[in-house]
Amino acid sequence: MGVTLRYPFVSIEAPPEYRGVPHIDPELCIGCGACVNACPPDALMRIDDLKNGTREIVLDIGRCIRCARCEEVCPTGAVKMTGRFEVASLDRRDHVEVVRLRLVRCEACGEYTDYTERQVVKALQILPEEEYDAEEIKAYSRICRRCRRKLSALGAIEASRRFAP
Amino acid sequence: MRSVWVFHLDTGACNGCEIELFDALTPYYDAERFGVKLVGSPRHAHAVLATGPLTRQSYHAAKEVIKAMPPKPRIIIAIGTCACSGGIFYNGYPIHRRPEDGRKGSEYPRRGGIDELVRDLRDEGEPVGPVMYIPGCPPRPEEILYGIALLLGLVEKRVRPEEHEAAGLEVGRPPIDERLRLTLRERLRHVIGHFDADRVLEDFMGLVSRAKDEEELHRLVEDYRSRKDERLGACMELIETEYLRWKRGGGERS
Amino acid sequence: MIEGADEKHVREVCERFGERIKRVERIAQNQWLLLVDKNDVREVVSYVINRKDWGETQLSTMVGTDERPIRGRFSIIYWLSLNGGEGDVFIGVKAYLREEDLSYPSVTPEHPGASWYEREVHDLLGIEPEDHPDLRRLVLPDDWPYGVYPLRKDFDYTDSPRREFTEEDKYPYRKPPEGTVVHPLGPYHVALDEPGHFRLFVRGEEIVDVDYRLFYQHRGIEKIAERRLTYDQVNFIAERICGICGSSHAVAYAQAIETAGGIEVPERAAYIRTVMLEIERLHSHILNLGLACHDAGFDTAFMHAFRIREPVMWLAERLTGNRKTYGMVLVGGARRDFLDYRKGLIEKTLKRLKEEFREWVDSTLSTGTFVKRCEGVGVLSYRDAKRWSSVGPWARASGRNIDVRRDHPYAAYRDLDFKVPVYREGDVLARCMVRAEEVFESIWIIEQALDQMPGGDILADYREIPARKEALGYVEAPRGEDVHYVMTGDENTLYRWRVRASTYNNFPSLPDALRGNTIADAPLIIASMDPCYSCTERLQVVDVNTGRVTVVKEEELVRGCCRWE
Amino acid sequence: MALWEIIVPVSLVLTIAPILDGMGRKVKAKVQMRQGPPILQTWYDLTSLLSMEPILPTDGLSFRLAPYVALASAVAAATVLPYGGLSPLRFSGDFFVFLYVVAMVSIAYIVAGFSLPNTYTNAGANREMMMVLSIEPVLGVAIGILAINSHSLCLSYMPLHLHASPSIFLAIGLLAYAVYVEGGFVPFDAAEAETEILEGTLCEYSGRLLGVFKWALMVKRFVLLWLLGSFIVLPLTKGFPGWAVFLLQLTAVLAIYFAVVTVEAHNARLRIDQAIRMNTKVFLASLVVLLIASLGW
Amino acid sequence: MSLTENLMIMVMGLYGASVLAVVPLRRSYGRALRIGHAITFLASLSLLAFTVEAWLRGPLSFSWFGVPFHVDGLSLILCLVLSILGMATSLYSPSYMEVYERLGRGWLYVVLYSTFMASMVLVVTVSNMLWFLFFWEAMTLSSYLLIVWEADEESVRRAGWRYFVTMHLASTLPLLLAAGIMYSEAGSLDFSVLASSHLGLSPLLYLLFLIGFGSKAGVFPLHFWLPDAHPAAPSNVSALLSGVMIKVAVYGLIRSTCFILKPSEPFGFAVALVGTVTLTIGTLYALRQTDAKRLLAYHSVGQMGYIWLGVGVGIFFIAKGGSWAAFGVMAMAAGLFHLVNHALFKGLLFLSAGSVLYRTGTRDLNRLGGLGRLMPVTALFTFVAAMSIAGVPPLNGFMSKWLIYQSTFLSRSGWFVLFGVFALFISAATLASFIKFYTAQFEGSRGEAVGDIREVPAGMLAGKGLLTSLCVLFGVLPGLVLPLLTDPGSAVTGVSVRIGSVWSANVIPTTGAGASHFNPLLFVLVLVVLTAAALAALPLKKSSRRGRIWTTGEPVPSADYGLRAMHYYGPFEHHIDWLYRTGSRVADGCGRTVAAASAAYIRLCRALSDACSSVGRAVSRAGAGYERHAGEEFLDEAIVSPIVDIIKGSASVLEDVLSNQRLMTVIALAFLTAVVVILLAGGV
Repeated sequence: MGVTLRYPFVSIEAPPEYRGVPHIDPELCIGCGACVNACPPDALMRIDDLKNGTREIVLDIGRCIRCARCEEVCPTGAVKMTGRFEVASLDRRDHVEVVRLRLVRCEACGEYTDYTERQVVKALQILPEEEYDAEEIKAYSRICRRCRRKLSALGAIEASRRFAP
Repeated sequence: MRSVWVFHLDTGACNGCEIELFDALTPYYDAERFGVKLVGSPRHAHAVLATGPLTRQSYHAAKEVIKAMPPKPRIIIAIGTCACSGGIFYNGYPIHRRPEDGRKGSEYPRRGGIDELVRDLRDEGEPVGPVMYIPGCPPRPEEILYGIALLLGLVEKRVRPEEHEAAGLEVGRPPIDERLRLTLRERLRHVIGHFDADRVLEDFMGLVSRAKDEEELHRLVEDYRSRKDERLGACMELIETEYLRWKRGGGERS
Repeated sequence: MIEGADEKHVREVCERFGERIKRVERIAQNQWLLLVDKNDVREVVSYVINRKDWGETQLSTMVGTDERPIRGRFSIIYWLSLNGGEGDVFIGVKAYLREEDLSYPSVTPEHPGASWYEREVHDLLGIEPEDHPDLRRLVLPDDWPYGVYPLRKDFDYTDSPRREFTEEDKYPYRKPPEGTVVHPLGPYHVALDEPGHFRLFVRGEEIVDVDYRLFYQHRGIEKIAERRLTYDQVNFIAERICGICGSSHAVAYAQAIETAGGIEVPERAAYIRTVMLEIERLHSHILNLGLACHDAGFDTAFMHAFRIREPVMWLAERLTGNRKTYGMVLVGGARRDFLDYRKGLIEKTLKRLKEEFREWVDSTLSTGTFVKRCEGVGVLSYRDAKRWSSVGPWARASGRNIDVRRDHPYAAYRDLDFKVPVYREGDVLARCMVRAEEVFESIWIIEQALDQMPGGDILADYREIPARKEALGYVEAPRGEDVHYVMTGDENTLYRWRVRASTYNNFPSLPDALRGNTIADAPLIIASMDPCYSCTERLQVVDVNTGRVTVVKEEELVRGCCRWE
Repeated sequence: MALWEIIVPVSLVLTIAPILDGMGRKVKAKVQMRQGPPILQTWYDLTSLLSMEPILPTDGLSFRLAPYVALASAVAAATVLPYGGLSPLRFSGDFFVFLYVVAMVSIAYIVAGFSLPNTYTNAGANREMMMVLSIEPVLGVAIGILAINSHSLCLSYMPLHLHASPSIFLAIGLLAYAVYVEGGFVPFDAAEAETEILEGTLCEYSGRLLGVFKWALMVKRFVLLWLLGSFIVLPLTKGFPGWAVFLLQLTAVLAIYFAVVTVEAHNARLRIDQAIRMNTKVFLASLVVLLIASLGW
Repeated sequence: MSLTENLMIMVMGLYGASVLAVVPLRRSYGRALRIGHAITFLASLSLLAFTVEAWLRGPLSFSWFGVPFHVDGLSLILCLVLSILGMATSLYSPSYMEVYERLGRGWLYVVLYSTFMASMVLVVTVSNMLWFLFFWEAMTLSSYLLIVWEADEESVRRAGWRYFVTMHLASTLPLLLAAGIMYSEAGSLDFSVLASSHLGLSPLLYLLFLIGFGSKAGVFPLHFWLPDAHPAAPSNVSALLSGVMIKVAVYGLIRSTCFILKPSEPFGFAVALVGTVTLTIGTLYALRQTDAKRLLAYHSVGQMGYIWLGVGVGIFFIAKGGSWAAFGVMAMAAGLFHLVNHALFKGLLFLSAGSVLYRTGTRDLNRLGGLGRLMPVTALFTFVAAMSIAGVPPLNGFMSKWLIYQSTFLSRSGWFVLFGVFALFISAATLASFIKFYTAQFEGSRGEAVGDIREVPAGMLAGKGLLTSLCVLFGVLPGLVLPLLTDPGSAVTGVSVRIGSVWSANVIPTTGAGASHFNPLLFVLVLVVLTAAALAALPLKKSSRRGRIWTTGEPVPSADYGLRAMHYYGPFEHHIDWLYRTGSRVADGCGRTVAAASAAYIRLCRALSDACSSVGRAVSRAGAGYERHAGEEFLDEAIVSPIVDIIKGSASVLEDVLSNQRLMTVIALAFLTAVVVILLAGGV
């Protein structure tokens, strides 16, 4: 009476509770990098290319310890632990998953900002519209930090001029 | 190849992979089916099963091991995330890294683990065979079996590099308000843990989209509570209350 | 009487030493910190540990800290505990050392169990215990340069300095005694699952003496954690101190923080932790029993042990999402709840396990050849067990009646009923018996815990953890007492984390058990200690000074997007 | 004596020994409730090893030659055994030649083990020698009783001329015990204990040399079992046609091996001193059997 | 005079010539040895010629100067052994004796060597009991002097003294008594007369012979002198002592109890029993030794046991007669075959131990190791010898053991089977011991006593090579010597045994019908072909990669890694510790007995010397400058001082030569004994 499983000659499924290999859903990922911050072994990376205006969220499942912290912190549910575990390979490149997102280009200076287009969309979704002026925020969201600071400074000067005759 | 005699090379692992390795040899998984045999001396081995992030103290001994193996085939099977890339320990001060690999870079695939030793050996002119990477922390015994079967050509490779261009701006919109969803999610994490919280929340959103009005939603929730687990039911009740409170509080004013 | 000495034992110590105890501080319900001059450390520590009428006194841990950024000095604390029904008391004896003069009288001559601790602070911090009989390198790799102390705050963690060495000056092993030769065991010996080098000095088959070099698995996580890991991430690295008893470490760490920060853990979470700890004990004990059989050449029992154990692994996988590193613990509670069907799974698995394991024990113990190999082999006397401060089944098989779960109850153990098996023979067989009985006790504990499990949250909501708070967290891991010491830092981050795994206290006593046996017994004796080198060689000490933001919560995200300058 | 009469049994033992080992592994796996390797696994292992280039720890000639000598000796031992009606190299007194040639496998093992400055190989060699030392008297008594009973020391003659008597059954029991110990089966595998001394002498062998050595040890086990099987089968099959006797011998060897493996699977390895003590006890008991035999029972 | 007789004269003449040739070479150590041994080599060669010639011609008797000689098969076996060992040691010694150059006296060594060899030849050929005893004593004396060659070592002197006293008390004395008894019954001491006078089977005579020859042969419990004495001597002498001298005792045993007396069943049994006990105890003691030569000496005891076992079984069945007579003949031949073989391989082993000693200066196995690379030829020769004594086919040791097993296992007697079982067991113990002997010296890492050394000189190799090749030859072609070996048995019983061809060795007449003869050559061919086939089919490339010794990862200095000789077989030795304890108790008892006896002996001698002191003192006045060394070997001096003085006085030429006091005393003792014997003879 043997108890040996037939695997791998038959395929088997991991139990539904299993924390398998994580996977980033490119449709849902907004590139916020929450998972990157949470990842203990630095299996997730956020690499910004400010020249070409892209952000790469890189997941190396060969470094992943499958703690599911990324899943726990992902605001959009883009990172999910799958039931997959058959990821052995002779080539480490097979273990890399890259999601490339577009960065917002500053409308003021034309440089790329450090957040993605999708982050802006998501932020606007969450924003309690009744408390803010949506249009103003939308406008501001497409301006980089430096320009924003500049704008604020300019605004302050403007205001001081107005109030200090 | 129908016979793989393996020598276990622990380069500083936490023991998790070792135990799963043992598991892979025991009745339920029985790697001996593929001719895998754990041997006591590297002289006998076709392959080493390397685990661990390659600490500096074990580096020298590990080198001795691989040099003691017959020159061919000298297969390296890297088991576990640590052996594949250094794992969570990858840049600690007692971890061996080749000087040029640095300790902070953002290269990918991520470097570290047994690979550092293999490259050192190859530089010394020692023949070293292919390296099979089996990630996991620790990998399940099935994962180990799969890796070995892959090495023996019994199964297909199931993984490939994935690269996605996330060009679209559609980020999806749940049936309930996104802000509410995030708040509920955080609350539920404290009640029932994130794993079940996500599922309960999903179930609830399903009910919301099915329900035409509040009464029907309440009925559906009651129905859910009667069918499901007590804890899940309690959560569902909590969500419903919060949802209704939020809704009545005018959350959906727009 | 010094203020704060509001407990019988602490009072007695204070009365005995009077003025020489400079300050007493009760840092937690059961933890007192006595500040003394560095020259009094040896006397106070040996007084407590050698008090015959205080039963199973124990050197639980010892911490050295580079407190220069805070107080401009180094500090050492010897943590002593009372066990075996004497009271739930931990006494810390603390002293400060100036950077100019880092020497102090070693405790080792009075209590050999302090040997490793002192070698370790010598290695990592450059603290000099005087009159220590053996100050060879313990922790750092052989190719680590002398005079570089990685745990000092001014050591940059990206450094990994080397020195060139030849085989001769690799490590100063002892010379074989007259008429003996070296039988090296490890680092890569099939009976050792993990690297560790034993130099058995043998006369043919007989072991005359033993020298060892361990810490092949020193991964130096303290610096990683200091720079790279955030406060909550430490839970996950704590779990990876050891693949077998990781959960114990995670719980001990979390409890230490909770004690320091005054965080109330929800009751349900305490029960969940308890159940997971016991499940971990189940798999660990069965695993060890199996490996002992394997080392004695009894493969069938080994296979069956693993077969019986496998459902426990499956159970863990279904409860937590992983077979080994459960990832169930966060500071303040647990990460997954026990739903009804999960409880059902536990009950079903345990029922089967109980039957099968009883059968296994019966058939294994009725195998004459196996019993022959275990009986009277590797005897560790009570005296040796005590003088090395041994813990866990290794100590209990030698007659030490200690168990943290009973002596210093934590999690839900206060509410649960269980026996602590103690044997006096001190041989391999006794250790097997202790483990076998503990398996049944664990099953019984889980059954009770499932019955009594209360409702409520599983994760506490907490805010700030005050800075500069010290506390101990302790767990009875499968191999014995795990003690974690924490000192909180500014802004909700750790300043110092000292992990003391159970094997750390057991290991130094191993030579005593090995001497006089044969090389055939050596693997079996080593296995019967159930050593966990990775635990021992763990992360030494983890300091978390600079943490990044833990979880990017939605508010923060909103802030990130919406808060203009 | 034609050449084929030697070549056939030689190739027979060379082929069957690894298969037998494979079967043993399968049986053991079944006892351990697992599927186990294919029956030909040992053959796969062997071919794989034989095709591998070794790595040598020494240039010493004794280390290099030992496996070949071991294999040749084991196979040579096979040539004096009876196979059905065929016994290729039969002559009077060949029992002792058999014994010594089988011992040569051990000698090769021991000399190779001592040829290196390595406590593992040395311990293996040391234990093997002590095992041989302690079992030899038992073997001697068994042979002595068989010789008293059959008035011969010729392997192919003795089984056919045994007279049933209590002592002869006991003698075959002793022979079985001796074969078991000599074969190095658990609990008497101290010399090749993997978890203790890394397979002893074999610890330093690799690739082809290891393959040859392992093969030799398997052949040695096989010829020992064949010897025992012959002493059980041949007396019962007097007058049977040669091929039938041969098949019965084969069956007997298989049956014995399965029994051996089952016993193996249910035991832990004895320490060498325990094994010596056990063998001595059996020897003392065997003296009683010898007494019975010399009284003519 | 026949050719045979001429050859015998030539042998004796050459031995005499060697003495004469070296006496003038007193100042030149090396030349004395070379010339002397060149002549002794020729003597040995002539002895071989004599052996062959005499064997072809059949038994013959002759007499010289009134000393009767009889040469038959039994004598020739010993002559054969003597000639072979003589040749080997003659080749070996000139180089080897360089070790002792500091002691000087090369010429004296040659004189003693020649005397020793010649006396042995004479012992085995003479056919008168009195002359037998005379030569016997000459053999003892010359061997004693050779043993104490390194007399400046306290241990050597002690061992030599022990040997000498034991021989006189336990060997010469019983034999003298036996001679006396026989003379009183038969009125003559001529062997032929004694044999035909049908002496009664007096148990006392058998007992005296058993003790007399047993103590010389070193059988238990009279073996205690041997492990001390053999290692004490120079290795080439050890080779002769172990290789031949103790065999002469076997010759004496067979000669006296089978030819002079009648073979007797109880006596045969006793011999076999003593043999079994001896082989067991001797070898188990040897197992524990870590001194190369001491180990070999204990094995001499053990292997002597084998010979006695074979001879004893032979005597038993020869006495039993009838259909068992042929069986007895073969059993005795088995014992004698082992005698020949033991001479070959034990001689070789002592020469090998000597070679190692020659190069490394030590015989402590714990301090040796790794010599195989440095002294490959010696290693090979030692390996052959070791395997041979361990009885590994196809070497000669196997053949004789094989015969001994057959003669015990096929005896249908529980006792003899038990003896055989012990022989089988001890064969394994011998193997164990010699694996230690070989591997501890030649394998593994270099021992602490091993420096940069090279192979020994060609002469030494030639001597060993001769023995090695014979070890192989007699193993593969036992038929070469078997006819000679069955001769003594046949002569006693009158039953001739068919040996078959020279190729085969079926010598035990068994009921196992249908089995063909054992053809060792064929079997060896099978083995060789199989090995060659394995090597050819699975060749080992010379270019195989080299790796370091596997130390499980952490480097260990190779000097500390690997067992030393003292670690071998620890658990087994521990297991049979009771035996060692009992054995040492017995040996202690014997030692005490000897001590007591020697005290008595000394008193006797002192009385004797007192009696002739007046004469002695008178003469001694003539000899000037004799210095007493009080406190050292006082007894010798007490006994012999008169005679010493005589020599001193009468032969002043020798005075400056024989400057060593102890040597003087010893030579004096020789005279004393000779005088006693001659007096007795005169009385007769």
